[in-house]
Amino acid sequence: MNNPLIWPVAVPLLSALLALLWPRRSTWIGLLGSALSLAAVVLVSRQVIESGAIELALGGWSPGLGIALRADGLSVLMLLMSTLVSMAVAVYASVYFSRSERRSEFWVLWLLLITALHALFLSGDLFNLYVTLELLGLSAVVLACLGGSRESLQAALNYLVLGLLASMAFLIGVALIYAGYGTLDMAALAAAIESGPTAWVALSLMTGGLLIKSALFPLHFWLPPAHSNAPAPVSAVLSALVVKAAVYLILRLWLALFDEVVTQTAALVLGLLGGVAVLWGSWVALQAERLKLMAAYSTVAQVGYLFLFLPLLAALPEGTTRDVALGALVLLALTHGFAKSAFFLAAGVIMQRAGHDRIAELGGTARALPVTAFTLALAGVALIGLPPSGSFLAKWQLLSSVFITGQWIWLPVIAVGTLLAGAYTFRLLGYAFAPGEGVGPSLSVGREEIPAVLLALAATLLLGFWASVVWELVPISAYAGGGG
Amino acid sequence: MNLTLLPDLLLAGMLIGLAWAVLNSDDLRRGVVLFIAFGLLLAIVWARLLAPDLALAEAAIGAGLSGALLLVALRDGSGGDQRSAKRSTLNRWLIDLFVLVMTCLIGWVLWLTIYAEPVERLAQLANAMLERSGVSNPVTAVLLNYRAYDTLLELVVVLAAVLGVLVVGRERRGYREPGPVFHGLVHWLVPLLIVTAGYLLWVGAHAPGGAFQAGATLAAAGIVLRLAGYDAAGLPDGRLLRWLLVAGTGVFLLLGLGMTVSGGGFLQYPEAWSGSLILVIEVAATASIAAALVLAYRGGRSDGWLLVDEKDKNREISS
Amino acid sequence: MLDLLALLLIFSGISFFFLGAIGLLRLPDLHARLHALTKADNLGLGLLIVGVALLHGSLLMAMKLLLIWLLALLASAASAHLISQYALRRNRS
Amino acid sequence: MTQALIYALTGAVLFMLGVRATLLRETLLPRLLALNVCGAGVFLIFVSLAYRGDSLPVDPVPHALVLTGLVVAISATALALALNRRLREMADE
Amino acid sequence: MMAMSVWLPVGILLSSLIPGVLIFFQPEERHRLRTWLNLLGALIKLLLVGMLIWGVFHEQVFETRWTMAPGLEFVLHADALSVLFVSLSTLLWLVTTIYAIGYLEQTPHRSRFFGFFSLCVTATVGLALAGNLFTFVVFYELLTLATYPLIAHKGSPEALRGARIYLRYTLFGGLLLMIGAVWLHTLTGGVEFVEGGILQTANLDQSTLRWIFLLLIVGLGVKAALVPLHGWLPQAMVAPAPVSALLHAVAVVKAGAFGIVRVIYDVYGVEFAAELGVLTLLGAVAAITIIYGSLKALSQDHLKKRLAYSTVSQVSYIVLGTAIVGPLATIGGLVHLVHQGVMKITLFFAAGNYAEALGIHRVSEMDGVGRRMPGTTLAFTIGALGMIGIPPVAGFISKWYLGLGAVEAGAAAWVLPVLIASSLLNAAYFLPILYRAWFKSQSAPWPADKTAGCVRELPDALLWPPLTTAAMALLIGLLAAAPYSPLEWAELIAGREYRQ
Repeated sequence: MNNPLIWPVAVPLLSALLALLWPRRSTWIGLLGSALSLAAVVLVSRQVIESGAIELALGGWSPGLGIALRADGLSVLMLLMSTLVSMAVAVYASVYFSRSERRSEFWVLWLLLITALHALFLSGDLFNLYVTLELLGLSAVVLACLGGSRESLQAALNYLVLGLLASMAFLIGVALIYAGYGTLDMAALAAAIESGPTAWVALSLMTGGLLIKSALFPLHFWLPPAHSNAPAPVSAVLSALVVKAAVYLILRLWLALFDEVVTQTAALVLGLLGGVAVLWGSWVALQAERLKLMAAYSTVAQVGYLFLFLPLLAALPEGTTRDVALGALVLLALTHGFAKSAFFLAAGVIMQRAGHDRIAELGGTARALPVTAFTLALAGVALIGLPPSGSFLAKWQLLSSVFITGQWIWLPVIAVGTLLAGAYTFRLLGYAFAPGEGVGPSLSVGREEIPAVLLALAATLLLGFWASVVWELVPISAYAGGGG
Repeated sequence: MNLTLLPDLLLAGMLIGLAWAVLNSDDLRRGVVLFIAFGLLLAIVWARLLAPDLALAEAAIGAGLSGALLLVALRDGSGGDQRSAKRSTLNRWLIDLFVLVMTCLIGWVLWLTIYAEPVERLAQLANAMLERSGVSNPVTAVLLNYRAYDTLLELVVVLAAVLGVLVVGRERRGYREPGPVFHGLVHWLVPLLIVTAGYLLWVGAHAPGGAFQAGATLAAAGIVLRLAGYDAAGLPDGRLLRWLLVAGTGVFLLLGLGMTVSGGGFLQYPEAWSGSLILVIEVAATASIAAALVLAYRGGRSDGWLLVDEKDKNREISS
Repeated sequence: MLDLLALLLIFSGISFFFLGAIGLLRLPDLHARLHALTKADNLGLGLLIVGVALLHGSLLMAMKLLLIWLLALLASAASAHLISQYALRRNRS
Repeated sequence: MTQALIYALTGAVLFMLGVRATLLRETLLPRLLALNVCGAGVFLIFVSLAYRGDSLPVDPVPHALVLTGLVVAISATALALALNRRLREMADE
Repeated sequence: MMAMSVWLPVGILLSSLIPGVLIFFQPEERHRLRTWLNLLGALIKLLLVGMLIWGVFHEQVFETRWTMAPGLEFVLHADALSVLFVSLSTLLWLVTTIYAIGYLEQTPHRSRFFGFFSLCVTATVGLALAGNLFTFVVFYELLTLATYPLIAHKGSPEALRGARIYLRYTLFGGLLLMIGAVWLHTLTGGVEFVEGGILQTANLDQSTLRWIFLLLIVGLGVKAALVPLHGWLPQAMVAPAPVSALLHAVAVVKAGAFGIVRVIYDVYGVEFAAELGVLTLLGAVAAITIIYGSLKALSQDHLKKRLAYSTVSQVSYIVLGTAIVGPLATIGGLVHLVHQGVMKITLFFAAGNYAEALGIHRVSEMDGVGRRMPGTTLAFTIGALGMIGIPPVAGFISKWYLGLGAVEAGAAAWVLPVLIASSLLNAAYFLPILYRAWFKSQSAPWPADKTAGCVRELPDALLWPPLTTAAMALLIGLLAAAPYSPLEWAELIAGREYRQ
């Protein structure tokens, strides 16, 4: 009982099964399950903060033969993000899906998605990661097509096929690793892997697969249709969490397992792609005519920022400066998670009220839905990277790493990306705060508006003023190989 | 040229040839049929590589059920969206180049690892611990004991997929009453399949077989029933169906958690009990897998799927 | 001696398969093709199975193999029937 | 060991053939077939690694992994087919 | 008193932040509660700032620290310079709030307006109290965010356009400031504001420091409206009068100027900056801005636009004073920070009153307005005379010290002509207005007379704020030598800066 690592996986899974068995009470089971998952994650986090990384050898078999779950600073941060975001989105969804006849299926799949995320963040075994990736992908696909429109189905189908291809690439990498090193346990691999053809090819295959899943330019093309056509709560978790899961895995692989294999050139290539993603994604977001499409392209850009860190991390010597940069990366990911989910929820509220999400016709939103307009503004602040949001601190450290490493090339990318983000955010706010009749009047603050604004506040205030927790947690590593 | 390698080379060549034919046939039906043949050939390869468990599973799942699903998908497809937006020649060239380079790289790495100093993989450890695992079939030991957590999550994957099928689609139209010959066959075949499934399940502890093979066989029985005009394909409706779907994951999870609560780790069976516990889990898993596969074949939810809600609603109204 | 017999049986089984395959490819219409295929395959499989059973030399294995043959017979009979029935119906309409 | 190499290389070829077809094909069903071939390639690599000659006991771990992979693959196939079917229905409506 | 020294800076921030946030959630019709919240916050802040002034004068240390990230500390620190700016903004906030309550009566979205208004002041006060460059950047960006909705408040296409232009400039400026700040931060490991600067002893590459200086000054110069970065300011005058008043007198423009002062005195150190040779360039830019702003103002018929260009010109006096090495010029620049604020806010209040009461937006419509609105016009006159630099109004003091400083530093050759030319230009664009207002008779009907038939020219809430600030402008000019006067305080700062 004193090792709590299984609970963040077991609790949502058990709730999912219960929700499947008692469909009429699924909403309550879903909310309760999300809340209890949150409690489980808090339990794990407390233990990690108090006593460092923890490991659970499942079935009592030594890791290697058996599977180990591991929690360290990075995974705890990701867990906290996913559970907090999903809790808030669950509250929103309880209103959004209250009349839907697919309500019970939504909750089951929702809880399965949380299970998959938690399992992924805790897994310490490469093949197990493949299974969690597949679970994540399949449940995300099904959730994405709950809207039922033709576009959403088509987008979900493309997402599924690409996701499968990506998983296959990951899996063949796993096969090569097993061939070369004879184990799947990540801690053992972190110590064993050394530079060589096996590690090289395996890393590039696995990274390739994960790049598809994390939608790095030019592999981003599936993301905007899938994220913008899904029901709002689903879009929120897809953009905020599911994409992050792939980025998390890339970080794990690059920093912990393959840290001796990664070369500056490889990191530079990914950084360049990230840079293009920042510019391209922001530019298209600026042209977007629909709110949700804009948010989706903004996700493409934000993912690009995360990859900008890779060449910097590769250039920094192991130690405090690198941990600071890594912490900034994680903080940026977390802030984006909270902000983007808030953004999508707000977009969902607007869509339900106005019946559309065409940006040019959003006049009057601020008057009809002041709280939602405020949410959009706050989330926008976090997307641009203005204070007091967490992304401001992250960008500060990003710039700082640029100066330390002397990789000046990223400076214009960051600058232009920030200005473009400002442009698309304030373009939206300009329409939303303009007078008009685009959105019908609301009688009071709806229950569904509150989770969104809380998420946005978390992104701007919580992660701004209490961000140092991130930097305290990040150096706690379960893998000997590196600082991640 | 070593003559003993000839059969292997032949098999490998046939696999590649068949795959090429599958992937390059313009006629979909032909592609699917060839794919089934490909699966069967693969089953032979598994047998050749001393993987009988896989041979069984491939024949049942890879060739059999995948084939059935693909064929029935052909039946309801008009093939309407045959958009042939051809890639440009340059793109095709680039893709071919990429494929060639990657194949060479992967092949090179495999060459290196196979001829390198033999790595001590998990084989010895897995076989050495077999006594403590409660079963004597090493594959079952890995699946349901050493790496039981993988299997648990895999059952969840099945559950998620079948829920997706239920959400997206409605049940396909049933088949009409078959002729006497087929009818006779069904009467023979279904009981035989069920018995075989039970046998595979039981034998899995010490010989090739296990929950997946058994589940697939059972599902095959369901498919045969549906082809014979029994539209429900042997599945219950409403709440019972939900229980059936949940059973595999649920039993697995609860037993695992039970271990945790009673003081061990998650899924850490007491050694004396592990054999029976594994069997219990396998029985439940077989039922769930079979139900899921049959549902996938049926193509979606029936009117009975939401019946649970209706009943509850009626109760609410009457009270 | 027994081995030789077994090999002979196996080879003749294989040649029946071969013939069946040629028939499938060369014969003019569906019914004739089906005829060739099922006849040759059933017989071929039977010969093959007897051969293998002889090689193996255990009664239990022989029984199992026999069971397989019976099942294959059943399946091929039924499927040949279904296919020809379908073809007939399609020709009529 | 050469046998293992033969099959492992075959696996690599199958995998990349599958990838190629997934990238080139436009419609779902061929892509799904391609992905399944892809998977078969990966599985073949796993299993060939487990094979250590006819005399030594095989490594059961890759076998179990492949079994898991097979079930995951058919689940994904089933889901994709269901989605595709619904899309076609909508196109017909 | 330990706790006091930590909590006082935070308290000063919270005294406007909390009312601001509360006001956001008030329904539109709760007019009375909102007014109370506003005034209560302003008065509490005034009280706290009083305590701060007393403490800082007696060399007490007020400091709050909060680690936000490794190496990045959020620091609120009160030194003499911050006190100068804090007291200015607190006092003028109170006056402007009263004015705004009167000005915006019966208009929509008042909760939103006063919410952002309070946030705007919070950001300004935060800027003043920022103890290091990082904190300064945080509040600098927050100020942008809080002022944008105020400029866009009316929601009309021109308002949105003005706000958009404002945003373009300030986001760009903020970005450059941030890049410069991060760069400097990376080199030094932390940029605290210390009187006399920290870079002289840091032994860093001088050309790098010059580049960073350029980045910082361009970033700050956008808000300070240095030519050629001033383009947003005339556009932003579409905002409601109280916003323009605050923007020009305290919040945005002053934030930029204050930032330049901080960078030169407390980061680079004025002598080190002169050694780097960057001050000459800055002085030249300031001089150009002064002349250019005045020339542009001359040709504007739109009253608020004329005032806006006048701001462009006047704020650069502060920069000019900073760019000249020597205590007297420093005093001139710093004291102008206060003086310009008090005088300019008077002018904008008056301009708002003309528009509100009679619909007058253009200089050409102002014939004879002095007789119709004597109180407002009196205030306007005092402000305008101060701007020209006529004793005993406050503006004279600033120009006097600037001139003395230039002579002291040996820069008289180019500074004095600039001062004289600009004063002449000031006179050229202000005196005709005064002449029209007082001595011409009404030539055409007022564009939109709302006060016809009223006994008093305007409600109290609109009339008294300009009169108050005009009186202040007179008093701080007359009593410049009194203790705690802006001039005394500027001398204190200059003394501490040049102590080394």
